Amino acid sequence: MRSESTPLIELRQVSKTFGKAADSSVQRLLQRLHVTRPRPVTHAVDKVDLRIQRGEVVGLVGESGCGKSTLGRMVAGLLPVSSGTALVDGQPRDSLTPEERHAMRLKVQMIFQDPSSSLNPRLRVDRIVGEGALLHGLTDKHGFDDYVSAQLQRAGLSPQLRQRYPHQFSGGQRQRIGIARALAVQPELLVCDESVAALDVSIQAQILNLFMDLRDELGLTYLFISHDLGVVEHLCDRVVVMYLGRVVESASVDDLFARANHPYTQALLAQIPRFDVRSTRYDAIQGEIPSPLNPPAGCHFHPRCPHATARCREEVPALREVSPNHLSACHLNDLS
Amino acid sequence: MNAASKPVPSHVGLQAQSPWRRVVLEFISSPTAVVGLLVLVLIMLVAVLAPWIVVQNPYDLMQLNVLDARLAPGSANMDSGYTYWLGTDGQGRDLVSAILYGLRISLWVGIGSALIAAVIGTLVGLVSAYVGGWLDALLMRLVDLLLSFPVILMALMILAWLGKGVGNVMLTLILLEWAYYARTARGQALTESRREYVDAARGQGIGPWRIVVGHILPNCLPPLIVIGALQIARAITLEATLSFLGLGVPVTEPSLGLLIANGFQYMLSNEYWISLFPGLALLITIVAINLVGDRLRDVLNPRLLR
Amino acid sequence: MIGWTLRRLTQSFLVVLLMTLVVFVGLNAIGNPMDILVGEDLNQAERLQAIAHLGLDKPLWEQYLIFLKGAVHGNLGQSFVYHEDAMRLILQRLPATFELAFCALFLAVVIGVPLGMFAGTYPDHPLSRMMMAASIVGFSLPAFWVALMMIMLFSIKLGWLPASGRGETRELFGVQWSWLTLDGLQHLLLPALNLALFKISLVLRLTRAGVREVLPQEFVKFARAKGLSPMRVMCMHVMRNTMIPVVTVLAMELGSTIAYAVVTESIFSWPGAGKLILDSINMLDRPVVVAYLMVVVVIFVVLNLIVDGLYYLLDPRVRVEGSR
Amino acid sequence: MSLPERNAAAMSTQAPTQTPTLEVRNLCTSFYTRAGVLPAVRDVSLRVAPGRILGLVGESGSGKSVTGFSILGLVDAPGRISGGQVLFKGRDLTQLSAAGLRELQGNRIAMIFQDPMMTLNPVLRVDTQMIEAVRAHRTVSKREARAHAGRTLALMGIPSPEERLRAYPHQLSGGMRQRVAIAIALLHAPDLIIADEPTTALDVTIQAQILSEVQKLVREQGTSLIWITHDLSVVAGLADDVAVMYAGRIVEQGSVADVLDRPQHPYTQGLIDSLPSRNKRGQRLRQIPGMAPDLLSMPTGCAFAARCSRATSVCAQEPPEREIAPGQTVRCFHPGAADAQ
Repeated sequence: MRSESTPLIELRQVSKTFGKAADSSVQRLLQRLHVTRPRPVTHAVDKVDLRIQRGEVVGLVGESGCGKSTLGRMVAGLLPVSSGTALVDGQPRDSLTPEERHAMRLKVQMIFQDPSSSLNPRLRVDRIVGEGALLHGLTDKHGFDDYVSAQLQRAGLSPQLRQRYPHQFSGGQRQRIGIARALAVQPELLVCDESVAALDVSIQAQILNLFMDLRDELGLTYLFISHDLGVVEHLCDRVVVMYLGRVVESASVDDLFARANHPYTQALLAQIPRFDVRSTRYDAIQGEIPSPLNPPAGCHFHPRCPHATARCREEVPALREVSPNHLSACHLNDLS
Repeated sequence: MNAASKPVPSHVGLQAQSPWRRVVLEFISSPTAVVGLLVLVLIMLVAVLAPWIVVQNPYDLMQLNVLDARLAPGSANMDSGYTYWLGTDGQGRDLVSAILYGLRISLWVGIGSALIAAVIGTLVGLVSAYVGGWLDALLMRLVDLLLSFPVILMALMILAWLGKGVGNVMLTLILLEWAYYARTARGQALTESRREYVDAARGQGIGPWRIVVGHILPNCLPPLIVIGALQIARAITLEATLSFLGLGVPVTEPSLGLLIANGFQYMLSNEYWISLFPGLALLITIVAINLVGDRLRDVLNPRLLR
Repeated sequence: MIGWTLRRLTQSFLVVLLMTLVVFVGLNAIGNPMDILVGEDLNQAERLQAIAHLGLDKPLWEQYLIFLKGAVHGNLGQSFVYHEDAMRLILQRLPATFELAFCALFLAVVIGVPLGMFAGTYPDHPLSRMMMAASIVGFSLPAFWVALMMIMLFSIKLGWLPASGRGETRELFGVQWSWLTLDGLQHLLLPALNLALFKISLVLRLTRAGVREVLPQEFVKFARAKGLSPMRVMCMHVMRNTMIPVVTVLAMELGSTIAYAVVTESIFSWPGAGKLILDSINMLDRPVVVAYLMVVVVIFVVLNLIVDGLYYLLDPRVRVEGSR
Repeated sequence: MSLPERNAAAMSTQAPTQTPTLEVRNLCTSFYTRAGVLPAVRDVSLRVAPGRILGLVGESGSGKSVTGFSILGLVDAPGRISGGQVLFKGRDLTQLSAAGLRELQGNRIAMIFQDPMMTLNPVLRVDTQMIEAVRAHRTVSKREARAHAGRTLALMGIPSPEERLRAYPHQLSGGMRQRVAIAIALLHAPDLIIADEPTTALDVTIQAQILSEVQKLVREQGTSLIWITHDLSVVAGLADDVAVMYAGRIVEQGSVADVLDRPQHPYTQGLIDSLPSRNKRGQRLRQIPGMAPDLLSMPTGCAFAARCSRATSVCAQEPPEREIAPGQTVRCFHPGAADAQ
C-alpha cells in the first residue's frame, strides 16, 4: 500500500501557535470588563514542510526560540498541529481511527534533553522501561523481566540495575534508560530533542556511539534536534536549519557545510568555535534574536542580515531548490 | 554542562533504594523529629486505649462525685481510694481521665477532618489541573475566596448557623480546609505535568487517567503530606479554640478546650491546675505534630511553604 | 498599571456582590428570615408592620434588592440586645480591634524579622537553633490557653498588669486610642502580646526560610564578587528579595489577627468588634452577626487588594510587563 | 573620571617571565559535608601573566568552578580553602582579612558567572546594581557613577545604554544580561577577570558576540583572564594557555598549541578524541570508557587510572606534576603523545 518512496514522516505547511487569541465571546467580554488579561499569541512554527525518509538521519538545527523543539513534538504526535497536515507513512495523523492512532503513536518515540526530568523519580527502572510495552502486548507478565533486561542490555546498562530508582543513576545512565524505554515499544523513528546537550563531552561520545550502533542494528530513522552543529555534522545525513519558526535551508550534510547558501547558515557555520582554529578573530553578526511574540515582517532574519534589501523587509522568501535537493529561502538566490 | 560548585552526589547506590526509604532514612537522622514522632505515637496510643486504662469515665455523670470537685493534684478519691494525680475539675471529674478523653476528641477531629479534607481537596485539585479551562478557573476562584478568609471567622459563622456539636465542628473544618489541599495539589499537578516524563508516558500510549494516578499523583504526595501535618495541628488548635468559646463540643463531654474554659473561673481562687494541665496536654500534642511536620517539610520538599 | 488596578477593582466588587448573595441565601435557606431580622418577641401587629417594612412578603429577588439597598446604606436591621443600628454598633467597636491587631502585627515584625534574618544567615549558631525550637513551640501554643496562663502569672501571681478591660483612652483623629495613655498601654500589653506570640514565630520562620532560599542564589554571590560590604549585600540584595513573600503574607496575617482577636478580646474582655460578635452569636443577636459578616467581607476584600498591590509594587517582574 | 589607561607594556605579546598577575600554589579546597569530606580542589597550581588568557577546562565535578571561587575567596560553608597560596601580584589572598579581600573583589579582581538569568538581582534596576558596584570602590556621586556605568556599557557594544540602565533584568535577553554582568566586572578596569562558563547558556551567535568583545577588551587593557569552561573548542579559539582538570587536579597544563596539538595526558587525549569534529564523519567516536570517580570515595593514586588505557601498577601512587616540555607540565607516569590519528 505504501511505495518505497513514501516518506516515513511528512509535514505539509505545518504551523503551531500558542495562546490563541480570545475567540469565544465570553472571553472577549471578560477582557473588555478588565476581569481577565489578554494572552499574547506566539507563532512558534510557521508553515513548515519536512520529509523524513525511512532509515535517514535528519538533523534539525537552530538557536533558541526557532521552534525546533515544537516541531519535534509535533512529529512525535505529542503536540497537535495548529494548521497544515502531519502524515505518518503517508496517512494524515488526524484522520486515523482511534486504534490506528494508538498504534501510530508507538511508531515515533521521543528522547528528551534533561536526564533528571525525563524519568519519573518515583518509579522503578523496570516499570519505566517496560510499562508501555506491557500495555501494548509486546510482552506479558512472565516475559516482562527478560524483555526489560534485553532492552537495558541493548542500551548499554547491566540488567541487575533494573530494580533501582532514577536517583541512583548518573546523567549518562539516565539517558540510556530513556533510550531503552523508547526502544521497548519498537518504534521506527526516534525524535532526539537535544538528547546529548546536558551531558559532558566524554559521556556525550558514549551516547552518540549508542545512537549510531542502534541505527545500524535496527535500521532506525532519526530526527536529531540540536544547537550543536559539530554533533549534527558527525551524525546526520541531511540538515534542516530553522530560524524563528521557519525553515531557512535544508541540504545534505556535505552540501550544507561546504556550500551553505542562506546568510544565517553561513553566519552559524562561521561562528561555531572550531577545535583546530586557533586565536580566532571573532566577527560576530550583530543584533539580538527577535522575540517570537512579534516576529519582524518579511524574512525573519532581515534585521540581522548583512545583505538585507527592501524586498527582504516586506516579502517572505519561499523555500526553493537552489541546487539538486538543496533548498534555501533567500531572495539573494533570485538575483544570481 | 557544569554542575553546581559542589560535585555530583554519589550515584552508585548499592541496592534498590526507593525514594520513600530514602525519605525515612533522612527523617530518622534528626533526633528532635524522632522524639516528636515517639511522643505523637505515645499520645495516640494513650488516646485509643483511654477507656481501658483510665480510672473513671469522665463523660458518665453517674460516676462523678460533686464532693470531689476542685481537689488539688495528688488528693485521694473519697471512697474507692484511687488518687487524682492531676486533681479534679469543677464537676469532680478526674483530670487525667478527662484529658485522655479530651485527647481522643481532639485527635479524632484533627486527623479525621484533615484526612477527609485531603482526599476531597486532592481530587478537586487533580481534576481542576487536568480538565483546565473554565472549570479550573471557577474552582480556583472559589479556593482563593475560601483561603482569603481566616478559618476561625468562617468557623464561627458556620457554627452560628449550624449549631454546636463535634460533628458540626468537623464539618466546618472539612468545608474550610479542603481548599489548602486543592490549591497545592493543582499547583503540583500542573508543574509535574509539564515535566518530560509525562510527555514520555503519553508518547508510549499510556491512557490519561493511568498517567494522572500512576505517574503524576505519586509525585504530588510529598507537598500534600507536609500540608497534612500542618493542617492536623491547626485543626486540633481550632477545635480547642471553638470549644473554649463554647461553640464546639457539648458541655457533658468536654474536650480539652472546654476543660480549659471551665477552669478559667477557678483560676482567681488559685486553683490553676484545672486549666493548666489540659493546656499542657494540648501543647505537647501540637508541638509533637509540628516537629514531625517540620522535619517532613525539610525532607520531602525543602522549598515548600514556610 | 491602570489596566491592572481596574481589573483588580472589578474583581473585588464582584466578590463583595457574590458574598452579599451568599449571605442573603444563607439568611433565607436556614431558618425563617422573619425571626432573623425581626425577632420573636413582637406581637402580631408589630410583626405585620415589620414584614411590610422589610418587604419580606415580596418575591425573593426583590427582597434581595431591598437587602442590597439596605446593605449599601448600612442599615441591616436593629440589634435585639442593644436596640441600636447593627452596622453603627460594629463600626464603633472596630477601632479597638484594629488597635489590638496592628499592635500585635507591629510586635511580630519588629521581633520576628530581625531574628529571622539572623537565624537564616547563621543557621548553625546555637542562638539560631534555640530560636527555631522556640518558634516551633510558639507556633503550636493555643492562643486562648496562653492568655489564661498570662493572666494567671502577670495579673494574679505577680499583679503587674491588669487582667481585663481597656483602661483610659485618649482621642486622636476622632478615634479613641489607648496606647496614648500609660494606663491604656498597661491594659493593651497582655492582649497584644497574646495575639502577637503566634505571629512572631510565624514571621521568624518565614523570614528564615526566605533568607535560606535567597542566600545561595547567584546574584548574591555576584554582589559579593563586586566587593560590596556585607551590610549592603544583606540589605539591598538578600532582604529586598526575602521581603516580597514576607510582606504579602503579613498583609494576609493582619486579616487573621483581626479574626483571632475574637478569642483574645473575649478573654481579656477587650471592648472590640470581636467580643461583640461572639456575644451576639451566643445571644442569637442575628442582625449584628449579619452586619459583622458584611463588614468583615469588605475588610478582607480590601486586604486582598492591599496584598496584591504590595506584591505588584515590590516585585518589578509583575509590575513591568513585557520581556525583550 | 575616565578609565585609567593601561600602559602599553602590559600587552599580551610580553613573554610570561614578567611577574604573573596571579600565581596559585598547591591550592586545596574541600567541602566538609555530613556525608564526608569532598576534596573538590586537590593541590592545584597555575599562573596567569598580564594580558594573557588561561583556559581552565574540565567536565562536571572536576573542580574548575570551585578553583575560580577559591581564588576570589567566595567559597561558602561547608566549603573551605584547606591549603596552598593564592598570590595576586605578590600578595597572598588566603592570608588577607575579609575587609582586605573585599577591597580587591570587584576592584582589582572581577568575576563573571554562568547563568545570565540569575546573575543580576531580579528586583533591582540595572543602574542601581552598577552604581553600587562603582561606589563600592570609588567615593563618587551617584550621578557620576551612573555616567561611568553608561560609558562602560557603551564600551561593551550595548546599543542605547541609557535605556538599558533604566530597565529591570527580566526585560533584557540572556545575551544582553551577560554583557551587563561583564560591564559590571570591567567598571574598575580589573587586573584579573575570572569567567565561570559565561557563554555556556547562550546561543552560538550571541556567544560569538560576547567572545569577540571580551577578547578585544583583554587585548586592549592587558587584563589577565581565566576562562572556565567544558568546551575545548572555545578554549582553542580564545585562550593563550590551557589547564585541563580532572577530579580536583590539574592533569595537564601549557600553551594551547602544545597541549591541544600534542596532548601528553591520556585524559586530554581522550577528551580531544571524543569531539565529533576530530573523528571521521559517521564513524564511531573514540570514547573514554566508564565514569568520573565519586569525590566521596576517591580512589588512591591517579584518579583516571580506572578509565585509562595506559594504566599500570605504578599508577596506584599519586603521579607528581612534571615539566615534560618548556612551559608544559603533566601529572602522569606514562606521558606521551598517542600516535596521532
